[in-house]
Amino acid sequence: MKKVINKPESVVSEMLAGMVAAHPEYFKKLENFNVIVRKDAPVLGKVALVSGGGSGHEPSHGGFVGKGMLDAAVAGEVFTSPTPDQVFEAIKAVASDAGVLLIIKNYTGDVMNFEMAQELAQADGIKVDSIVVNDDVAVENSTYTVGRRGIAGTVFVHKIAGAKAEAKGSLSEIKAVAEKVIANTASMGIALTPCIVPAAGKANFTLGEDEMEIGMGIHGEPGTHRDKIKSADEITEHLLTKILGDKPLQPNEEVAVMINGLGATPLMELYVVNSKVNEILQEKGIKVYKTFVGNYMTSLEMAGCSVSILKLDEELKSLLIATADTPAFKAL
Amino acid sequence: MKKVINKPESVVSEMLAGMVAAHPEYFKKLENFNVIVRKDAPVLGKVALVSGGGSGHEPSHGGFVGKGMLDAAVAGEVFTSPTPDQVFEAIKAVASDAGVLLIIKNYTGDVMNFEMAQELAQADGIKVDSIVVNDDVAVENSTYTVGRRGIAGTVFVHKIAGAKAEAKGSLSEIKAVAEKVIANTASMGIALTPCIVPAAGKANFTLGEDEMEIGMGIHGEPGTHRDKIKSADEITEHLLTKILGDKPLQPNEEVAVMINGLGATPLMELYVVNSKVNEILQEKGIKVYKTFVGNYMTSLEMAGCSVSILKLDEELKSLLIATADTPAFKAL
Amino acid sequence: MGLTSTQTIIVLKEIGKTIEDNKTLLTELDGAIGDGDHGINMNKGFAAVTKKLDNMESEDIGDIFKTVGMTLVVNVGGASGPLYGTAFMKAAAVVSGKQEIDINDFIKIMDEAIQGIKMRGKAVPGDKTMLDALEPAYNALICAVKEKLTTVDALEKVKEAAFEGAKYTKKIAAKKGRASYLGDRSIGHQDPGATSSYLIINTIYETVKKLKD
Amino acid sequence: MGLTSTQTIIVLKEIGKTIEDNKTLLTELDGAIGDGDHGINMNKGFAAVTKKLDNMESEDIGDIFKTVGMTLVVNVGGASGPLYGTAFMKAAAVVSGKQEIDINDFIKIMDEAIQGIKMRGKAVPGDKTMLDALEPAYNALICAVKEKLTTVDALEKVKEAAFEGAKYTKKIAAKKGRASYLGDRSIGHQDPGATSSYLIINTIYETVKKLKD
Ligand SMILES: Nc1ncnc2c1ncn2[C@@H]1O[C@H](COP(=O)(O)OP(=O)(O)O)[C@@H](O)[C@H]1O
Ligand SMILES: Nc1ncnc2c1ncn2[C@@H]1O[C@H](COP(=O)(O)OP(=O)(O)O)[C@@H](O)[C@H]1O
Ligand SMILES: [Mg+2]
Ligand SMILES: [Mg+2]
Ligand SMILES: [Mg+2]
Ligand SMILES: [Mg+2]
Repeated sequence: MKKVINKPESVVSEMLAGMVAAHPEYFKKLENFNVIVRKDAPVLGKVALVSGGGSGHEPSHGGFVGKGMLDAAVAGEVFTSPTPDQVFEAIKAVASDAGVLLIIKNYTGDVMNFEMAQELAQADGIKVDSIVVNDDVAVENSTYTVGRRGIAGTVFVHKIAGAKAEAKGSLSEIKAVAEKVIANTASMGIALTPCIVPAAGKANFTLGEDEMEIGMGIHGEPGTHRDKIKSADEITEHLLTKILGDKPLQPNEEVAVMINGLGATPLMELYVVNSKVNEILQEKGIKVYKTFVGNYMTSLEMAGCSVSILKLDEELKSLLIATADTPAFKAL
Repeated sequence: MKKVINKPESVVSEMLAGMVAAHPEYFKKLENFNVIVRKDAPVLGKVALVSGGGSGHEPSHGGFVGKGMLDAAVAGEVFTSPTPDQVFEAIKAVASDAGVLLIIKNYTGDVMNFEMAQELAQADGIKVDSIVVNDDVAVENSTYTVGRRGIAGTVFVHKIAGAKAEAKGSLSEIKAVAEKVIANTASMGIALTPCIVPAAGKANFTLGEDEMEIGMGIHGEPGTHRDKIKSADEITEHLLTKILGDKPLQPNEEVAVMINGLGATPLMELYVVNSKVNEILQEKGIKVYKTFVGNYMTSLEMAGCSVSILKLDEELKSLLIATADTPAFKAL
Repeated sequence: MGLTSTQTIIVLKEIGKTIEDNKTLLTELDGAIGDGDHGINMNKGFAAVTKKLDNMESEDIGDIFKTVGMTLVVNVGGASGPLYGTAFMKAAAVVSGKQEIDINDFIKIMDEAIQGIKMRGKAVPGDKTMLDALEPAYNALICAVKEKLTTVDALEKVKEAAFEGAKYTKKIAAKKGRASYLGDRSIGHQDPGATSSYLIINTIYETVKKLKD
Repeated sequence: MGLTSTQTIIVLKEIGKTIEDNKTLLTELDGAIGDGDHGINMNKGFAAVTKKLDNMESEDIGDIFKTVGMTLVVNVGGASGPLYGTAFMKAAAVVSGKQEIDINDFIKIMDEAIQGIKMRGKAVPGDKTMLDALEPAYNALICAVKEKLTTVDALEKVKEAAFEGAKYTKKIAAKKGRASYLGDRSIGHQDPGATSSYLIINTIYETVKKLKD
């Protein structure tokens, strides 16, 4: 395991210390809790957005705390969802009269821990609602299973719900638009290498020089299946076929595209992928309204990427490009 | 070599295609040249900034083309500086009545190719000046050698010179403030893994599981020396000792800090480094005015990071935080 | 059965030791079909529990269980934290005020624990979760008590059923938890949570056995 | 010596072949103390040169050299592009209009080429660059001509000197180019540019030798 760290036990707290030291103009850390809170929280009259999950997905989620996105981000241990007490503290720190919306990625752990926190907050008389993001089309959706994971598409939810909240939308309005984003978003990823959880000290799986994992999550787990490494064009075609198969698009419909790096894949390769994504969408007459390329939802130092497509309407378009000012996502 | 690419020969052009496809609101590509040009170039009355170098440093340099930073970025082959004709085309595309400033990183190849382009442009009657960035304190400065490399600190030059140009500063004023940034910037980096140039197909050097290279450049070359992997705190102390040894700082002086990732090192680790940088500077009574943490000047998929410190005065402070809108660097 | 608060604490601390000894095993099982942290999570939780249990001898078993549950919830995170935590907190209710518990209390405890896990996780047996160890163990307990076996013999049947249940998870595909993302790729691997549930039950058997002779 | 435009083109195309055959060698040398692309860069350049040279037989040698220089500058990039490019462009000046060149022209050519490289790169012999192969080669050429050796014998001395010069770069630390960043770590490695310079000169020798018998 080659990492620039001190001790695995302290990596999350040291990371958070480094984050607040770097971005005091955006947020502060709650003492004794691994919670990043918007500097000016609670913002009166504004619905507060709280997200989070295990650490190791940076800049998710702390990097998105700021004007126009999240009010608080809760950081669990690496790849382990935070505990209810931590989430509860985050809720209390940002809750305004307008209420709180929890943005949860669909993982059993995240859902259960955030749910327990929601119960605690409600028992405390705080107005809290929650939504669960499940954009990963690599996983079959079924009522008998826990269903799909939330991956990079979650950032679209943060951005758009955040803009709606900044515009003083009501809790139900924000939840509604967030649900719309979730319904309109599909993502899928691949990986070329595994990653190493510091506390574990070794990778979860090994890949041959010529192998890749398809249908990757963001927790260092194996994908849905394994294949020989393909060219960027073939990989991109495969991902888009699955994505568009799940969320079909008509000519002239407008979309937002996110090419997300899992951590160790250089921008150069992400842009190569985007060039193919763009070509395919153009062939289908689908209009790309906005594209995001970079490391938004990572999996430590995993090499790989995911593609997310969000189908847009006028409301989503205006919220997507609305002003946002956070360390990891800015829109002027 | 595990990369999401098609053919090594086409990776640069496909990357550039993906960049312009992703960010048409910011820039366009010059036909038949690997040059990214600000969408509204040439901007009348504004000095144009042209930078570039070999590819593989993304988001440098194309990602910084836009309002408040660069007017054009020239992309050579991976780690190979672009040819004079390419740089000349960039100059012609952005040259306004106010003139053009070339921001060159101090590498023999970059300096010579940009110089030749400058000669061509001047012969063409275009007002062109140039500056050479050499912030890497890992390399001894000596009149008998080519001197120090330009690494991540170059981004400070882009930002501050860009702000001065956007404010309609004159060519000589912009050159002066850029020189000031160069004089006030010191950087140094380490690497935990080598990287692979696509056309070469294999790494330049190998590192043991317990080894790191110290004094890294950004071209996959070995560092100034090799050592056993140290803790993040020890690494950070070493880098800061060298940096502050070269550019001593007094208590109450203000600085900008950049923790730059070389490509494969996750933000988590960069923030751990920043927490130590901040601690050390605080002990010395040095005030951190602004901190940047992320992949600004990369070396393909190399794992490692660099620390850059820029000593600030009032002028530099205001230019550093002035509005900028580019894909990879935004300031609201 | 007859376990006093002090003896209950001994059992719980033994469970902590077992989890610590099997940290790597559980983590590796989770690595194959999950995110490779189950051993780390559980050990973190039970290490905290063991600390908390010092000088609780005077408390009643309900309070002890509540403390265990809360401590797990607050320290573990992930999926197993809320699940085991809820299990202990729900179980606490049925033994609140008691300074000593017998095999019939243990039936109520297991029943409540399983209810809690089902309520929280919305899983059913066959989903390849801890329930696949716990539910057969509970059924074995019911029969054993019907057959009037001694506490130790009854617990032996219980841990055997848990062991079989955990082993059975190898044969099935996960429908809940992270392993479910792997679909059929999860077949052939034993579920880490079912394994930790077996380890806990086995430790209860072993420790009670020791305490009884 | 007496090389016609056609023969000069033959020599230049042979250089292209040599560079291609040694692409990996040059890249590996550059990998050790540079960024591992010298072979790639040079091959890119001379492949383009070889294309350009088709149907230039009718042109004079000055134009041929100018074309070679421009083609290298525009296709290679890096440090070696401007350096070799400038070398050929400067050399072009001293043979402009000539349809045939002799050994005395070759002296002027090498002199101008070296001046050009020094002007562009501001390096001196001993900096561990291509100059460490070229300058001794030039000196050997001067003596050989003084000693009135035949063209082929003179060129043999020239390539031997270039070979020794390239080998010598192993002993010294780089002061110019990327290798200089390594300081003393560059000692023990042969300079890629000095090596490509030797290969070029050796190919001139070999090819002229063939052409002469
Ligand atoms: N919905 C559920 N109901 C019951 N048990 C579950 C459920 N989801 C997961 N589990 C159990 O949790 C175990 C994984 O726990 P752990 O690895 O600690 O959490 P995480 O999956 O969040 O990393 C699985 O092996 C499984 O037995
Ligand atoms: N200032 C200089 N003067 C002469 N030759 C130089 C100079 N700098 C570098 N070189 C030569 O260039 C060679 C490296 O060329 P190349 O690898 O193609 O370019 P780059 O270093 O930009 O990747 C070195 O081996 C050296 O011989
Ligand atoms: Mg986990
Ligand atoms: Mg190069
Ligand atoms: Mg797990
Ligand atoms: Mg090189």
